[in-house]
Amino acid sequence: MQGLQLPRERLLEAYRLMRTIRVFEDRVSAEMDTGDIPGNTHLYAGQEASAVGVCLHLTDTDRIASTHRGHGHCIAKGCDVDGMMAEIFGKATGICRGKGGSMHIADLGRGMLGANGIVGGSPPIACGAALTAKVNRTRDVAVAFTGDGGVNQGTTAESLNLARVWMLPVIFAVEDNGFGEATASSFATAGDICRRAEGYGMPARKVDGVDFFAVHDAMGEAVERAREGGGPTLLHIVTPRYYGHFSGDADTYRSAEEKAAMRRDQDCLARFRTRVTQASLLTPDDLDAVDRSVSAAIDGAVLAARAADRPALETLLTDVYVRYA
Amino acid sequence: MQGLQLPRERLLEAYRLMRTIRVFEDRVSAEMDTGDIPGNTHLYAGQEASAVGVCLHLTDTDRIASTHRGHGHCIAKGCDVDGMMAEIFGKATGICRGKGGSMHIADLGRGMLGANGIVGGSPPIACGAALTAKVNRTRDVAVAFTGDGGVNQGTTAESLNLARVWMLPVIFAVEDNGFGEATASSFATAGDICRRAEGYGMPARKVDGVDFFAVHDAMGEAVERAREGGGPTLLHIVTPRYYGHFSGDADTYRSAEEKAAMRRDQDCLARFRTRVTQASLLTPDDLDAVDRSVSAAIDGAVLAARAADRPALETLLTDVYVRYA
Amino acid sequence: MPKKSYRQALNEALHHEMGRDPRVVVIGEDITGGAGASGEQDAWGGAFGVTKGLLGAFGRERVLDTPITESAFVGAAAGAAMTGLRPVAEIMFVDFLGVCFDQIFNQAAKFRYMFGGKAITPLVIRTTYGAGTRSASQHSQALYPIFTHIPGLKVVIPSNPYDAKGLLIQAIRDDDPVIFLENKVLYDMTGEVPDGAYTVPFGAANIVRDGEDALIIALGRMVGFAEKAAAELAREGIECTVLDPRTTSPLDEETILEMVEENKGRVVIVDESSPRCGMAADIAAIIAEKAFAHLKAPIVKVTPPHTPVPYAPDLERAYLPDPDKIAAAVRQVVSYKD
Amino acid sequence: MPKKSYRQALNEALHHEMGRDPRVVVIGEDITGGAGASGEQDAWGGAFGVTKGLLGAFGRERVLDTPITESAFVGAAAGAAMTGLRPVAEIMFVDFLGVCFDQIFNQAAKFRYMFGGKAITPLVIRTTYGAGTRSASQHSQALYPIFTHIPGLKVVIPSNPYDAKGLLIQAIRDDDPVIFLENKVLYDMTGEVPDGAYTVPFGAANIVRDGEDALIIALGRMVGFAEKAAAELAREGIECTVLDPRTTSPLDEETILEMVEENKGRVVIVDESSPRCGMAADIAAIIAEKAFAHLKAPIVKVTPPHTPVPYAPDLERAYLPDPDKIAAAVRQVVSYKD
Ligand SMILES: Cc1ncc(C[n+]2csc(CCOP(=O)(O)OP(=O)(O)O)c2C)c(N)n1
Ligand SMILES: Cc1ncc(C[n+]2csc(CCOP(=O)(O)OP(=O)(O)O)c2C)c(N)n1
Ligand SMILES: [Mg+2]
Ligand SMILES: [Mg+2]
Repeated sequence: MQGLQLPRERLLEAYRLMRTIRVFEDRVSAEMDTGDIPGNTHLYAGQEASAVGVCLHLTDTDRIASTHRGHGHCIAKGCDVDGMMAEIFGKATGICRGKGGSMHIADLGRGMLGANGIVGGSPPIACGAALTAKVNRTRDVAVAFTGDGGVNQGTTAESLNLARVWMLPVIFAVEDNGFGEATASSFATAGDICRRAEGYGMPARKVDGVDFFAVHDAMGEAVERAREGGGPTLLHIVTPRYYGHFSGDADTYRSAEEKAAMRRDQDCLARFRTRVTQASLLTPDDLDAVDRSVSAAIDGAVLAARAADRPALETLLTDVYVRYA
Repeated sequence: MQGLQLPRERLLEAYRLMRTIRVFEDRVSAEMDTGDIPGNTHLYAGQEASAVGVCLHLTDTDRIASTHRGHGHCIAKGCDVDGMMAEIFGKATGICRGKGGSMHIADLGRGMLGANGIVGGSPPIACGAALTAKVNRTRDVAVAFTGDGGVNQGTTAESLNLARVWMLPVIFAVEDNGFGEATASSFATAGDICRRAEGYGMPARKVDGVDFFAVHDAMGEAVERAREGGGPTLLHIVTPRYYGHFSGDADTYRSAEEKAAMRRDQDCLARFRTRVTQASLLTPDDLDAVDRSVSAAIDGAVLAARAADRPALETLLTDVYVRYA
Repeated sequence: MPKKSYRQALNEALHHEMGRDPRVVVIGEDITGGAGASGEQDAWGGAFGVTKGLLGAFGRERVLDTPITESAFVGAAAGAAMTGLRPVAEIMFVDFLGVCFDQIFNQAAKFRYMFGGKAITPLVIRTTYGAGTRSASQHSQALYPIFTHIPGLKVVIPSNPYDAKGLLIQAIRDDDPVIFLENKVLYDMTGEVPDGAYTVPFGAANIVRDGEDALIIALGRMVGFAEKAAAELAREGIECTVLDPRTTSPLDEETILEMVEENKGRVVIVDESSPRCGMAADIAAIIAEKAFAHLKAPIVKVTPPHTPVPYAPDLERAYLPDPDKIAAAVRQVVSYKD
Repeated sequence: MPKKSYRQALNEALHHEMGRDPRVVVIGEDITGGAGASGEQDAWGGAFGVTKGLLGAFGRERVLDTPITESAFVGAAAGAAMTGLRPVAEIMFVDFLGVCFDQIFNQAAKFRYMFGGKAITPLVIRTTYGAGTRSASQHSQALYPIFTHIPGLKVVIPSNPYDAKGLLIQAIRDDDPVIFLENKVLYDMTGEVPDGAYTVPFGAANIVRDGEDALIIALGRMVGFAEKAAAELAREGIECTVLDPRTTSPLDEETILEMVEENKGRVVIVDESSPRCGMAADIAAIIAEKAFAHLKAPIVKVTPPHTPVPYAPDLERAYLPDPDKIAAAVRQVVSYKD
């Protein structure tokens, strides 16, 4: 595992990001229950090692295009957590000024091209970002996140082909959390995702998404290939999904045992902790300190979001065009 | 080759259909040059063994969904040649009363669900026909014809997945004539078409589309699997395309040598003749007799089409709805 | 008559028709919910619970969960319709039409015409539309003007539980492709709904309220808003007719034009779709051409602005028409003098 | 000024802008033609020859042939636009919007709004529209009302070579997503076109002919038909203004409303899109609302019927508006008395 050779600062950063996602999502879930979040959310808890394992390889000029379950990708890509929380609360201080909400968080300066309410919406967009990198010869890469459900969408298949035809520096990160809404991927996703990618002529790897280091290693290889002009790669990242599909989903289609076992056996944070402490790379104290600072940061984000102003009514009409005429 | 064991009548029928397609297309090409055909056409010449090898396994209650290059599929599926010619001439006696033209020939009674002007339009429709067969437990099958270009379209990929998930009795006949318009499939179609299908969990076979018997055998296996509830199959059928993409295409993107070699070495009619006469299954006289009767039939079709009435102007407004209200 | 929700009314329509005709099948994402999973089957009964219970009654052969591939399953529904089934496909949000529009407008809508009248395509596409649930730009659109624009499609927008059931049964029995748009906010609306099967015809507008000072034409959720506005205006002595076309294609031009005349040529059209090439413009243009002589004031359209749907609650409220905006528009047309 | 075809005018615009700005790339199916093949490269230069020669001038890095996957490459163009390029993507026929509409209307059109104003999406989608080439139902539609309906898109329909070049340059320099619709029948139309670069602004209608008895508003190929009708009517003593809006979003309402007044409130709108929720209805509704007091006759719309486009030449001719139908409509509005 090359990831284990990461410098201490990077390990701490990885942990901090994963922990931030977990706490952010648990907190959004709790705030949803208060009724004060106006819209709906799809929580990323359980999948943290995927977003962070992937994004830790990226700079601000590398781009990612995300999904409806985008909070984790945003945080891993460096979006401002205060701005995200305010956005989810629909406030003027939100990262999209309250116009987008949970499903449309974006921060172009960070290379985060947007969560996306359309399943399969992101892969073509990521191809476009990769094309920009290629035309401008920047060595930047792009990542298309999609799910085990979204991988079936025609746009994803088209993008695999286009990426290979144009030899784009793009990585398809297929996060397989076992479900598209209430439907199991064992029902809806025929065949084998890696073999599909191979059918489109690109290398593919199946990765244990509970293991940050496994994701990080696989992504490292893919990113290097992309930066060197070697074209696209698909990563099939297998993860749990801790919550129901959306906040409010009773999640009765999974048995209680299955859900308990998932939370017990598939916790990427616990796994990370065990690995780095057993290898004496970080101490429990190091990690506890991160936990504390993350909790404080999320508390602060919620307080700020609650206190923030609502968007001015005039903003309804702005931002439709840069200039209309 | 099991096809070689076909009864004499079936062999003659196969040859008659292939010859009909060839003569029909050569004649349409010539008639296009007169300027009397109002619209455009995409000619199937060169690909006859594919349509006939596939469709000879089918009855009228088996369905096919076709492409913009549909004349061959129509003839192989038993559509009336007079009606087809009249349709291409835009006449009231046309198989679609002059409303559809070359790109929309259909004959539901023959299980021909329509040529299709949209690349990738047909695979979902064929899945639907297969669903009807499955729900009604009829043992009928459906065939989706598509090209090496259309196989990249998202609808095709989605259909492969859906067909496997629902275990539909559908065969994807991908006719790879080396080109999507002026673009070579070596450029536009990444990876390997059979491996794509395998990635979606279905068996696939690459077939020499110049060899009627190879197509017929592969299709036989696929149809049997489908009728027995074994689900979908993909056939990757490699063929030449004798004409340009559309009638009028100067076809300069292929070298003269390539085109000459293609017509010389990849003629499914010549190949068939050699095979059946060498095996003493049919005599040259048998085949010549077919040639003569086919030519007469196509002459008759053109004469009738030219003489036929144009559609009455009132028909502009009919057939939009069964009943509007 | 028993009171039932719009959701339940739709559910009953599906139960009735599936029971009556074995060719009716239901197709969509999570319309049962739980396929392949370890827990409850039929856990969702559709994202909005409309298809709940169909699995138990009719089994997985006729209640078909799908992968997330709208083109494939909507196209398959079209192909199945052309070959003998009568599918009811569900697109979870009308906003998703963009990933499957070809199969709707170039395939299903045109089979009959292109094939010279030989095909019938008894296909129903149920979908949801509308703002008001803070679902933001990609899950709140109306978009039915796009379907109305397409020859070969019928377009239905029920505004209440009674119509929802009757129009859905009508849609399923219809031999043409029908786009059936359910407003998400109306699912919990209750109203009187008979237990048995009945149909509400297409192209027959509903006079929801009778007046003679002004005509308010409204669709879907806007009908309720128009009624509220009319009640408010009645207190001011302005009596409005509220007319619900119920289907936009076919459109009941006859009743609309008659009502224009009966309401002194003063018309407000309320619609939730975007204003440009939208439903309000379409109806206004028809009136302006065919009832020109009766018009006594400019037709005022109450629609959202030409913007995507915003997320923040205040903005979303400002985006949508509401009873106050409607009442203001009516006052404007009523007081117009030339 | 040199005479050039509409096709050549467009080609020059692309040459100019690619030469001027390295961020401009061109993307589409067979826009060179011959990729991967043994013969001539740039054999097609697009299905209609508009992009011919770009390959030689700018190379395969900026002139990008694609597989037949409109969603992928239109979406890629949108993603590239958001990240620094200025792509011009070609959808061969607007009829194919159904396989890639999501990337246009839910993605490109909404980035800026959903993301709170942070994105710019300088994307041009060139496409062809229109009947008249016996291409039947799936290759002859107009469909621009669908784009006009969508907030966030700009919609451009050049009616002549001069405008074609100037509007395309404007579109490429514009920071918003632009749908640019070329009428297939007009490619061979010739007219005066300067050699250098120039822009024609959006939202500025063109007064093609001046009159005062009636206003004919027409778009794209219909402008020429309207001119023919106007010439014919002039011989009868009826002087028409012919107005070409040039862009439907933004729409030059101001000039339209002014011209209604100047033409005695008698208006005919000619459009090739389907009538329901179409362009003629949209413009008629705007006039009926905002120029009500000036209207002296019902606005008559000359459009195709509510049917798909038929194949047979006679039927297709009957389907389309033409100068005779326009002239008849003008006579009707001019003679209208209330
Ligand atoms: C085109 C489209 N179809 C359907 C939906 C509704 N929907 C939202 S999320 C989702 C499930 C996606 O599954 P997957 O890709 O596995 O992602 P996950 O939710 O598991 O993260 C569905 C069907 C949508 N948003 N867009
Ligand atoms: C959605 C769509 N995109 C593009 C086209 C234009 N077009 C017509 S045929 C064709 C090539 C199709 O190639 P292939 O599938 O290999 O079939 P072939 O023509 O070789 O038989 C293209 C691009 C179309 N009709 N539909
Ligand atoms: Mg999933
Ligand atoms: Mg081909």
